[in-house]
Amino acid sequence: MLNFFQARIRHGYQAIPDPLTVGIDSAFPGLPELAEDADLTLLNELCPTKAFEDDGLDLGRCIFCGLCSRKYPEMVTFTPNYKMAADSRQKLIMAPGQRTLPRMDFVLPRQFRYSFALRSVSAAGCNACEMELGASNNVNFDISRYGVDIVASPRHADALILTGPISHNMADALSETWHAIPEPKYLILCGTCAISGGLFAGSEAIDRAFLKHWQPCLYIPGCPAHPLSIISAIVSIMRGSK
Amino acid sequence: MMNSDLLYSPTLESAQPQKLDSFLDRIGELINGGYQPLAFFGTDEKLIYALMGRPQELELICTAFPASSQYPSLTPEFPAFHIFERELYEEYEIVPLNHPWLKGLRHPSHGAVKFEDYPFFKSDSRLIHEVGVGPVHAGVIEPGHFRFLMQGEIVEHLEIQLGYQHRGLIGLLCDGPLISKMPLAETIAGDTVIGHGTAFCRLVESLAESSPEANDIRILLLEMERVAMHLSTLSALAGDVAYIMSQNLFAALRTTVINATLSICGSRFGKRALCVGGVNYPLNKTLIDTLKVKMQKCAVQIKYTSEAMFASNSLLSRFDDTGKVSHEDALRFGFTGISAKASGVAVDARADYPIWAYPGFEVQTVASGDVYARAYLRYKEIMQSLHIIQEVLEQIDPAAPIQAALKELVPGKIAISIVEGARGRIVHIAKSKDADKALWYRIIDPSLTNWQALAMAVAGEQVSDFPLCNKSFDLSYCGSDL
Amino acid sequence: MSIGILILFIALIPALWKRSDYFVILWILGSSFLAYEYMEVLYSRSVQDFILVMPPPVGSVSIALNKLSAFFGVIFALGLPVGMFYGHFYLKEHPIDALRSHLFWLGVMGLSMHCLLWIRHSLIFLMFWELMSLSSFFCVLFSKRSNREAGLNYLITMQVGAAFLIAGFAMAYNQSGTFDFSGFEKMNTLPMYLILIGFAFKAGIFPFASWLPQAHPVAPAHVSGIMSSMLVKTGFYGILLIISINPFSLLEIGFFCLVFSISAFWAVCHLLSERNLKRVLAYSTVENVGIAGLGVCAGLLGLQANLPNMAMLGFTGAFLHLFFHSIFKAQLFYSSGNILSATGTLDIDEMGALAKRMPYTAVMTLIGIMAISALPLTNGFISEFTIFKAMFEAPAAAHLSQLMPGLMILAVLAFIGALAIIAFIRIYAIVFLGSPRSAAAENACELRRGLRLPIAVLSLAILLPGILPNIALRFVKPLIRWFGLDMKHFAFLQFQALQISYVYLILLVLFAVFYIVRKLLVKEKRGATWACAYPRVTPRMQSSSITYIQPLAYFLKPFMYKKSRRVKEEEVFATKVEYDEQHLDAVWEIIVRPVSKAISRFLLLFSRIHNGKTNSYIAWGLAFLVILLVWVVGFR
Amino acid sequence: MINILSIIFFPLLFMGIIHRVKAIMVGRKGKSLWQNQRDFFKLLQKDEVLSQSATIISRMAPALSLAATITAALFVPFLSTKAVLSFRGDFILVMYLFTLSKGIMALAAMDSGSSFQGMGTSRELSFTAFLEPAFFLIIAALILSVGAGSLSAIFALQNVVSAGIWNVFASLFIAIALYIILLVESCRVPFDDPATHLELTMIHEVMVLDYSGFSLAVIHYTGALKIFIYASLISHLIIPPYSSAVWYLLVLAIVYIFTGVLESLMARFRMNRNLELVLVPLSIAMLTLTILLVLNTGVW
Repeated sequence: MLNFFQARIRHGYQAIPDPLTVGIDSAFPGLPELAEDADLTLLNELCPTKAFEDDGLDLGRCIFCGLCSRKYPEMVTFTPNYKMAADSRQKLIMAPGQRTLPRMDFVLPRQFRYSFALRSVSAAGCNACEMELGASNNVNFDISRYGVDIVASPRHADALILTGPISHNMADALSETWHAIPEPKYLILCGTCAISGGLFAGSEAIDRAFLKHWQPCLYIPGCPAHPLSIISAIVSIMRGSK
Repeated sequence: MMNSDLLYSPTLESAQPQKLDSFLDRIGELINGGYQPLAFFGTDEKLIYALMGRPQELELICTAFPASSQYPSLTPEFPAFHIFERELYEEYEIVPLNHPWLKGLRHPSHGAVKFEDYPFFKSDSRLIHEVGVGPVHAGVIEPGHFRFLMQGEIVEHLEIQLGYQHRGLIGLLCDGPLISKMPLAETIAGDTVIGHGTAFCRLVESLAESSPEANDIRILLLEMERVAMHLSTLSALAGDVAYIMSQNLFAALRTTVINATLSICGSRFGKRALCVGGVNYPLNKTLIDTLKVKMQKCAVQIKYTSEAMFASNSLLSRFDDTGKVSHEDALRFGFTGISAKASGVAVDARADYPIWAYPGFEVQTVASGDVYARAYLRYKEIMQSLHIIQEVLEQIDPAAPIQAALKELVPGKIAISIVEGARGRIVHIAKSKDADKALWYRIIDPSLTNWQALAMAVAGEQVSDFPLCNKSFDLSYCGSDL
Repeated sequence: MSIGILILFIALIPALWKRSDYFVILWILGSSFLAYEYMEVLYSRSVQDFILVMPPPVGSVSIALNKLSAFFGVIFALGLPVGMFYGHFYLKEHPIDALRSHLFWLGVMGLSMHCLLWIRHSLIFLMFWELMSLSSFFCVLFSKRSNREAGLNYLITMQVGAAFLIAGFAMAYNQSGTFDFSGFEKMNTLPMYLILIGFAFKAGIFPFASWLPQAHPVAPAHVSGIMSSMLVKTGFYGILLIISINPFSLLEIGFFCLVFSISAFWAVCHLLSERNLKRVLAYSTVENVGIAGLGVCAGLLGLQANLPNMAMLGFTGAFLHLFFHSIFKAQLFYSSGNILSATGTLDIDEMGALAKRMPYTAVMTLIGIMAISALPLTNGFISEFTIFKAMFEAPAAAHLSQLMPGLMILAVLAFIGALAIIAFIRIYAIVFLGSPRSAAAENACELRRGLRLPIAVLSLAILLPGILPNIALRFVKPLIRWFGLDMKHFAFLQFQALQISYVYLILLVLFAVFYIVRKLLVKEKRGATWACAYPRVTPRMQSSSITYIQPLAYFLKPFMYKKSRRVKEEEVFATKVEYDEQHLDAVWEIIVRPVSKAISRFLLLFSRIHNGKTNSYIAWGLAFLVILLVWVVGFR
Repeated sequence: MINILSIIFFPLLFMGIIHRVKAIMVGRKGKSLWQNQRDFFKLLQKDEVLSQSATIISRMAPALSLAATITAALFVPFLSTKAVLSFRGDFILVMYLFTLSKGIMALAAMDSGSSFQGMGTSRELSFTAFLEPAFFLIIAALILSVGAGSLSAIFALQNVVSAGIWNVFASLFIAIALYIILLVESCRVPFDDPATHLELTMIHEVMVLDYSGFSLAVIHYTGALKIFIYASLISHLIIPPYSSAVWYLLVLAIVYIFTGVLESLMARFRMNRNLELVLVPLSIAMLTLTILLVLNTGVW
């Protein structure tokens, strides 16, 4: 018992004071910025997920592998800004010269302002996003401080947070879970795989029909999405982004 | 510190197709000679390969598909083959006769067996009821279905149905130039990025017969990954028995470690760190020093926390004698990594098939084979890895080149790379088709073989101890489902 | 004697013509007469009796009622016709060839039960006692198939019991020189205990109770209902008869406490693990008799330690419990009859989800279950509440020796109560909730109105005194006064009963409010039960009956006598897993069965006599009594 | 009146204390003190999804269980020592009201026909078997020592500082026994882990796995109220008779804080060992009883 307190005291106070404003290691590849004169086709050649469209870089497809920024540092730079999230697919596209993602209009109803329960479903995720989602509720990031809870039963949940590209074998289970959540309910996509299928978009073992029927209210890009991104995104739809 | 191409080109003449029965006999001989099956699979060139290995030695043999597309199963004699033969059956509909457990494995949509009508093992007696857990588990966990046959609260039998994570990764690996598949290799198991990444790189490099740079940085990342994984498992174990103190302490420590990884490559899991031929990001002097300090502090912290944890009675009463795996079973089924080492089987790719010399490395094992063993072993390995990390950090030369120039693949070459990931022995084996594509590519994640260990461990236990056992193995779903 | 009895005699005539409808009507008629009579006795007249002079050695037979017998009389007069009514429809559900004899013996059984209460002469009493045992035996022999052994064992057990009675009565006769019950006052220890044991056989008290769980499952629902809710009470009536007129030492009371505690505990252990629905109910009868007995013990203890309040509460509790038990136990047996008719099985592991298929029975049974596990809002709670209160008076006792038994009973009662609740929640959940475990349960459907009406009536009889306890208290009041117990505290108890009713009012209002608010606020949607999103859930994925008690079984192992069979074969992988277990009644397996086997083997010598003709059975029964008579007289 | 108010406002608030303590112990920011209320009101505004196999029982269970618990609470002394209702022997009714609320919830849990809920129910029910006798014996012991007849009176009169060293022991023992009962009844560590996310290991949580929205809110509140009742009893047991509300709140807070600390420092038991521990209050009660017997009846 005593050596516990010892360990605990050496351990000190671990929680990040404020995940919404805390700085992050400059090595972290956050929100990318494209130079005005970025040659998108050239970049698209390089990109493993072909995330560069005619009007910019689609964060929903980008896996932040940094290939482009290493090869053409003058065209693409990944800033350590972890605040990446959007409430619609289009808003995820970073046009050349764009500095930030457009502001989110979507805000949850009042009752969810300080209490929001998530049911996570991993549909063929590679377990990186899953671990980051778990981490966002650990002692350091501690999303529970905002009243966000990751619950066991979908009956207790307000939202389904999906990770992974949705494998064929997982499709049924996913919709089962979605239907088990009582109204009003929301769908959150966490990680590039969930948003666009990422690297697996082309695979025949993937079945993304579910997303045809249900409209997500929040997209959190990243491969995997960083806990800080997840937290800031979720809090911003709870309380409205400042 | 690299004695490189040891073991990278197994005697290729032995990879000439043999007669089926001589092939089977050979396998028998090898196993009696102390070999373990590392891989056993069919390929589109209508060949069945068997990669057999024992410390410092590898042998690759193969045979043509049997005409009758069936052959006497190896499993009854050598259980270690059971999962491989299921794979073979599923992918090429080659039936291993009197295989005791011939069911689907990953259930690809075009597979031999449908996912819906998976034949679960059943019991007729009324007093045995079933409990099905998954695919959507209560926590933030990957999907998999566990079917218990229960006598009251006691587990009579556990059957594990996987395949929910199957996302057709192999197929994707094989179309397109292999070198561009690095990001894909990193998602084989997102928590073993470096493990699989290294294996992939080494494979491609030896297919291209080029030798990479910056191995020491790879070692560093690999060991850091190991530390991080073990920490998260320890944290989860503590969490499962509601021991929130250590749960949170370990979680915090993991964060420190993976943030250190982030400071190297920008990803907490070491994604984008590796590339064929070396690594993407150099280590400068200051970073090395900060890492030294960080890891040093971590080591002290971990020591304190673990000692406190392993001294707490209420926790030990949960860990001791829970979920035992016997030494014999571990050998028979050819488990690897923690699952084997915790039952006193000293298998560790770092010792058996070293890709780098680890000076003074000896395999850590614990004998008892229960949850405690697996937990405590993790602690021991963490300490060992932290030691290695310090050594590596000493040796890293910031000025050294980090990437070797890439050569083209040698067509028709078979290469093997074996890496000890956090979960155990990772085997990648591939054959190059032409200058840049692979003809076939095989990934054997340690979890694939180790799931059986979990099934055996919980038989006869209280069902309420299952989550604990499960965590103590901490196996990868996506790694085995691919 | 009364006109009621006469009518019941007449009722036997339609029975012989297989006209069960007239039979029932006559029974209802006669019983209402009788009920009126008993009530009259209970409230106004002290006793009503006349002497019937018979040739020696029988001598003058006093036929009389006192408050006690009247009390039981009311129970019978109200309970029996309901049973007969239910039986009428039950027999329609399960037609039998031997309808005539069944009805006849049914009538005889009821009659003899009533007559017992009137007779105050040991020989004649014995005669009716025998008649009752015999007739009930023939009633148990319902379908020819399975139940021969059980029935025969039952008969033999009863005869052994009777033997004790005979011996006891004989000795009492030698001592007092009269056959009249007045001779029982202040009798010696030995005969008294012989008689008590004799009655204990009928009352279903532990070492002698093994016949109950064996006989009930094979008997038709109405018979087992009547037997365990009323026939058993005759035994208790006898015990009270003795207790009411004999003083007891503290030691003896302690001993009674022990016996009843063990009896109830033994029963509840089996209750927990039993899988046969009717057997469960049979065990619970033993348990409830035990509880009532503990109430009596509390009463005696109160008298001993001159705590008038405790004494009053104890006896009140006991009487209430006897009365209420006869209601909810009958109700549950009839419900089980309906379940049997609907599913064709009694094994609870074959049932499940009946609540969806027979909602009516489900609700009724829920009420019965609540009553039998003494949950508030039902009558069962009131009686146990009273007994508990009696125990909590114990701390006022002057002496440790008087206090200890009280506290012991308290602990035991609480423990037993809790276990019973668990047991019955388990039963109800497995039978009515979840999803069907077998095709039989799948295709079950609600039964005809006639089979539901009696249950409805009884449910009402459960709830009414449950919510307004004063009704029941008024009913036992004269009895309490007759026992010369403290009326002042009784008045207080009545006041408290009123308070409880108010508390219930609050409870119900609150409940209604929350329920309605929910109704108004909430939009409901239906979805599959959450099973981790596994789409192909099967009914086998719900706990079997042993799961619910396993945590407890781990503790009660020493008290549970079970045979289990576990098979697990595996080569590399499991090839076969099986498990089966049976919870058996140790007393039955080890003692009763062998003995009765021996006896029946002995009886086979007279197999010529055992020719299956009912009249010859009577002949032998009577002959037996004549012999007995001669013996007794010779003794003198 | 003041008691009714405390029934309404305190339970959820005090549950918050446990969260705070745990958070502080492990060094995280943690949930807010008001989180429970927030969740409660959020749930009230959500719809419900009911299992297909659910019958009327599932629908009425939460309401009935709450009604029963509140009715029971009316007999308990809270902020004011004088309970709203009380009569001689009311504790029997209280205990049985608890049982009613638990019983109906158990039925509701098994109504859904899921195997997890079957397990959870059997585990939770098996506790009651030993708790009821324990509770009754405790009451009997208290009656012995103070001779009062109703719950509120008993717990108001009994206290540590009253005369006699034995009484001190007695009431301390009883406090411990009651505290264990509290832990079991409210399914907290070491018996159950309210924070666990694993169906197979849950006890109470798994019973409500299929409830949502309003019903879930009601269930949470009922659970909180139950803890609150036991905690209040303990606190009244400790403080001097008819002392100021400040004392009461102080001790109450201490009880909750202690729970939080305990949960941070202890692992939960293996499932089949739980029952052994549930026996502890029973044995403590018996011990106390004997002490008091010796005391009051003055044998030897």
